[in-house]
Amino acid sequence: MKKIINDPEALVDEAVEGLAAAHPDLVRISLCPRYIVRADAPVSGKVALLSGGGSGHEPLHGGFVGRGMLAAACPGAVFTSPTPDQMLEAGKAIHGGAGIVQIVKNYTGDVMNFDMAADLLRAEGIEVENVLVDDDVAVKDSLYTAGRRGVGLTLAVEKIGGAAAEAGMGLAEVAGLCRRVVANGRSMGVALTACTVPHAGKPSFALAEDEMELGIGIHGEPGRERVKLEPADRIAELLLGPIIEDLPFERDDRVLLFVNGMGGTPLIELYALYRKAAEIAAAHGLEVERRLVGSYVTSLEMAGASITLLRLDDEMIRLWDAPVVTPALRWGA
Amino acid sequence: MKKIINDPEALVDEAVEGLAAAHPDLVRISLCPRYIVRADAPVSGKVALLSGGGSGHEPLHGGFVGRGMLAAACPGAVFTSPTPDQMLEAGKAIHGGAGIVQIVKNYTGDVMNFDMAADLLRAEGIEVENVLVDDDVAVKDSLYTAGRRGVGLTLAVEKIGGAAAEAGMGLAEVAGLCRRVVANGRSMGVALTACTVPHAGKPSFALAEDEMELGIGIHGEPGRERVKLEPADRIAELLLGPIIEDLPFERDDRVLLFVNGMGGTPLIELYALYRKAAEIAAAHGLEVERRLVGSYVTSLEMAGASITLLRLDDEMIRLWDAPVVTPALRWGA
Amino acid sequence: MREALDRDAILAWLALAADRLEAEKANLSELDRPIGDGDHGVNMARGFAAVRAKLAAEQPADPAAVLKAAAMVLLSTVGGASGPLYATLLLQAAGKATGKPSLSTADWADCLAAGLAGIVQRGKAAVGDKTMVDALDPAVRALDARRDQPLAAALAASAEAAREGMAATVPLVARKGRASYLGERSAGHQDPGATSSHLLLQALAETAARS
Amino acid sequence: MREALDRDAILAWLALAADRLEAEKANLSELDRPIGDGDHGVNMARGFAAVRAKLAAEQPADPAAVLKAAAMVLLSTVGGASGPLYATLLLQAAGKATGKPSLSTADWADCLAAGLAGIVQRGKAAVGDKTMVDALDPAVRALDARRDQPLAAALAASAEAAREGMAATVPLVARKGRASYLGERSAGHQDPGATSSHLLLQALAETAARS
Ligand SMILES: Nc1ncnc2c1ncn2[C@@H]1O[C@H](COP(=O)(O)OP(=O)(O)O)[C@@H](O)[C@H]1O
Ligand SMILES: Nc1ncnc2c1ncn2[C@@H]1O[C@H](COP(=O)(O)OP(=O)(O)O)[C@@H](O)[C@H]1O
Ligand SMILES: [Mg+2]
Ligand SMILES: [Mg+2]
Ligand SMILES: [Mg+2]
Ligand SMILES: [Mg+2]
Repeated sequence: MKKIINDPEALVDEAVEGLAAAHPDLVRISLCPRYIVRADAPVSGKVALLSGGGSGHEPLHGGFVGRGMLAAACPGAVFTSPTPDQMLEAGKAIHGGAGIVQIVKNYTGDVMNFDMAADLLRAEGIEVENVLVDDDVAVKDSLYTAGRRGVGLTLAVEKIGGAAAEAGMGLAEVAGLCRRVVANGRSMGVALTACTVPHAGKPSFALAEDEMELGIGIHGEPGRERVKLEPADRIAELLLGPIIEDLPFERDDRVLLFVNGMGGTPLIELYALYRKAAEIAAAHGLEVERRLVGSYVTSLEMAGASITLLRLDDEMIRLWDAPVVTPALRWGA
Repeated sequence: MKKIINDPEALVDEAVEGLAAAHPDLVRISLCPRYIVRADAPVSGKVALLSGGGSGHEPLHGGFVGRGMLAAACPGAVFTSPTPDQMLEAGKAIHGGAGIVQIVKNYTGDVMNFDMAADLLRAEGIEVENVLVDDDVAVKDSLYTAGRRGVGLTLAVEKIGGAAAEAGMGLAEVAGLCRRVVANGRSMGVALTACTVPHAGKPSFALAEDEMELGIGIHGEPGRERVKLEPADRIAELLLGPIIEDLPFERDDRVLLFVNGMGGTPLIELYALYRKAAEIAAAHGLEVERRLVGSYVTSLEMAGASITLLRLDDEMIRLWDAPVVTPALRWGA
Repeated sequence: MREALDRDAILAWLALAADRLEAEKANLSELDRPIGDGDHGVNMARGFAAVRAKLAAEQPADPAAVLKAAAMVLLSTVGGASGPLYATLLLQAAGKATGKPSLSTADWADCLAAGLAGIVQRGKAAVGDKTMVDALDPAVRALDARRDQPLAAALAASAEAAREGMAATVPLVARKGRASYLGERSAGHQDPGATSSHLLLQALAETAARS
Repeated sequence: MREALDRDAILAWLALAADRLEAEKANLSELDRPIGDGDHGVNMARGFAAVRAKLAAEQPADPAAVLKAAAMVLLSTVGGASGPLYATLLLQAAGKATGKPSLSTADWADCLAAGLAGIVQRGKAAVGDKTMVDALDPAVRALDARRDQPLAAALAASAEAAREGMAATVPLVARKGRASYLGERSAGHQDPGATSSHLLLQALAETAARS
């Protein structure tokens, strides 16, 4: 896979510098340790949302830093969780006196590093709540796995949790709300091509021209099963079916339907996929109250898509609609 | 190239239906003839911007329909200009009594079809101004070519022209302003991979692992020259150099710097590219007043990027900053 | 062997052209890939399939009506550069055919000449620019030189002239259309539009040759 | 042949480990590709290169100080799952080493045991879950059984035990870490972390064997 890149080791720092250069009004950055904070941080008296994870999922998380969403994001190396020192410094930079909620995607590495970071922040006298996002139904949540992975739903947790923090809700309330979003959301993804980690130089797995990988994560990990490439409408069924069953979503549930691109799939295909996904949701009696289509939680240049369904309540809808001003997600202001 | 797709012939209609389903608050559509109009069209007393072109460049143009930008977009088949009957019906649907400005990317097919559309609309008693966008410096503008192609700058013409129309400016003023944007903007692109037209089924050209195509258009046409793949920083120089020379841009010019992805290149690479582009602009004494980074004027799943530079004046800046509420571009409201 | 082109002959021609374009779809698009955007065959096949459907639905009265109806369908279904151009060709031809129940060799020579003039006026291409004009222009001249000959022979000659003009586009450097963006690199490829023009005139010649 | 691990021996070990990880970088990442995310080698090489640089800059006083300094560097440079885990290993080992100018076989057996305990506490992995624990656990037991033997021989035995544990991960189905997402499909691949654990203990054995 060819990339627009200098030294692979420098890619993440260069992208973070580019983000700062492109959005001076929205974000500030530090390179050692590496973090991105909203330009007006710390916002005193308000809870601050901190997230992060391996790089390669852009715009997640750095593109979601700004008013109404994340106060800080800590980008690790590509597909590698950030380290505790990053969260410690970012946390100090954004703490406004009302505590910090760490949004953590459920991967062993992320969990361990954010746990250690929470210990370090508490040692600084900062109250910290960790929220684990584990929405990927492709992974069975059992004693025999590291648990479900955190994927597309992360965006909704950060948007709704960020709006709650902006609205002045307390630490426990914001964390509780984020956990409610996690409890009501499910996702599943498919890959048509693998992606290539820059420093690795070759694809993380190989797919034949007529194959697709069902139930992939967002780190180029292989998925749940390899199947024949199917038409878009069938792919929508293969993704939404398990999602709806898992929660389960039921008739008259009001939902957010989020069709997400993995990075290499163009918008024209995502909208065609959304069309069928909305049709299926309607056929199940779900009321699609809010929608999002685009490449927001990606896996480098991987071709593929994921679908996220979130059961909404009035409070979530109000907070989803609240103003957000970030590099990648913006409305209401 | 593998795609999330049903019948290639149905892709464009399905994507347009998906767009409508995903943004019912912003747009309305028609399928025969095929067009997308802002939900509140016609806006009486205001000039209406109409654009369109081959599909496969999403979010251009359909994603830019809405308040403060396009009143209508007419999507043709993939990489094939729309037909006059589409513009005729879309034009009738958006005409608010103050005339229509057609934004036309300079390709023989688009020019001919929009010219015929203008004749048909005038026959309906509607005043029409056509604005040709031809910003691609990769093509020499001479008697021996069809003239420079319209590429990335189109977004700026539609944003600034749309804001002018929203502000109530007259037909001649809006068209004049659009032409001023065209006169002050230049672009150039590079491809790392070719793209595959769905119904064609195979890539439009072949690039070796160590090659890139410099000066490509947005229809999978081959570019100006095939060169060795270069690092991101060098690519920024290869694109910006000819752009700056061509206008030419001069010290203290205030500019919009737009780094655009071709569809298959992830955001992390685009931001790394932006970083160097901004550095080069500064080194030339240009004042980067406004910025945009993302995949907005694409070529299906092609990996690559383009850079657009627009010399701004106070009026353009005010109109660029004006509220825009469309599926793909949104701020200020 | 037909003596003149009546309504049914024009209908038969357009139907045969639709078949041939469907059969040649991939090849025409293939020609358009290296020097264009790879869609010419698809555009033409889509358009003529629509023409066939339209003409099957409503049976126009005379040659002019058939040509005009076909032109309007092409205009709204082909798109690209070739759509307006071929629509213009048929529209101008229809103009010349107006009022005539059937077209003699000389009549058709005038129709085709008018069609070519329309294309040149809209597209501003000259012979040698590596466009459909390079196939149409010699065809028009061949036909004009045979105004008084039997239809089938004259049309065969004009199709042959188009074939030569088509082949002659290979070495040319394009000055119009997408291919012109390639400059020198456009040489060495046969122009797709010239190829479809020959296909259309070849189909007409064959139609006339049939009894 | 060293009798005990003094400060210089620990420094020499970590330096050798950095070399070996740099040399094995591609292979370790390659192991991580089919059942993980293909970055283990890069993560480890990056971390230990930083450890080497750090220890070259400031020369800590004793084994405990060296181990602690290395742990903090790994914590902030490796990331992923292996970063906190190896950091914990060295941190716990440092705790046991505190106050000792040099470590006997028995001392090191206690250090490594404490380190493993820390990893298990943080990662909740049991033997057989296809993780680094499968290499470290047998190494700890081999060492404990040789508390009174000469250092070099004991470390060689523990490295060998780690090698066997590493090899034994191949048929296992992963229950922890990314590989667990694959379920049955994780069988048939050697665990990258178990492999890097063996590499580290092998480097220590070689360090001790050198005079
Ligand atoms: N200005 C022009 N005059 C005459 N013919 C032209 C002109 N521009 C393009 N063509 C013809 O159109 C053909 C391309 O048609 P097509 O591929 O369907 O449209 P597009 O180039 O818009 O994709 C070219 O091969 C050429 O013969
Ligand atoms: N819960 C755990 N306990 C012990 N070791 C683990 C655990 N999870 C993962 N590991 C080890 O970490 C290794 C992967 O490390 P690495 O690839 O650097 O991190 P990541 O999986 O975050 O990319 C695995 O091969 C395994 O040996
Ligand atoms: Mg990793
Ligand atoms: Mg075309
Ligand atoms: Mg074409
Ligand atoms: Mg890994």
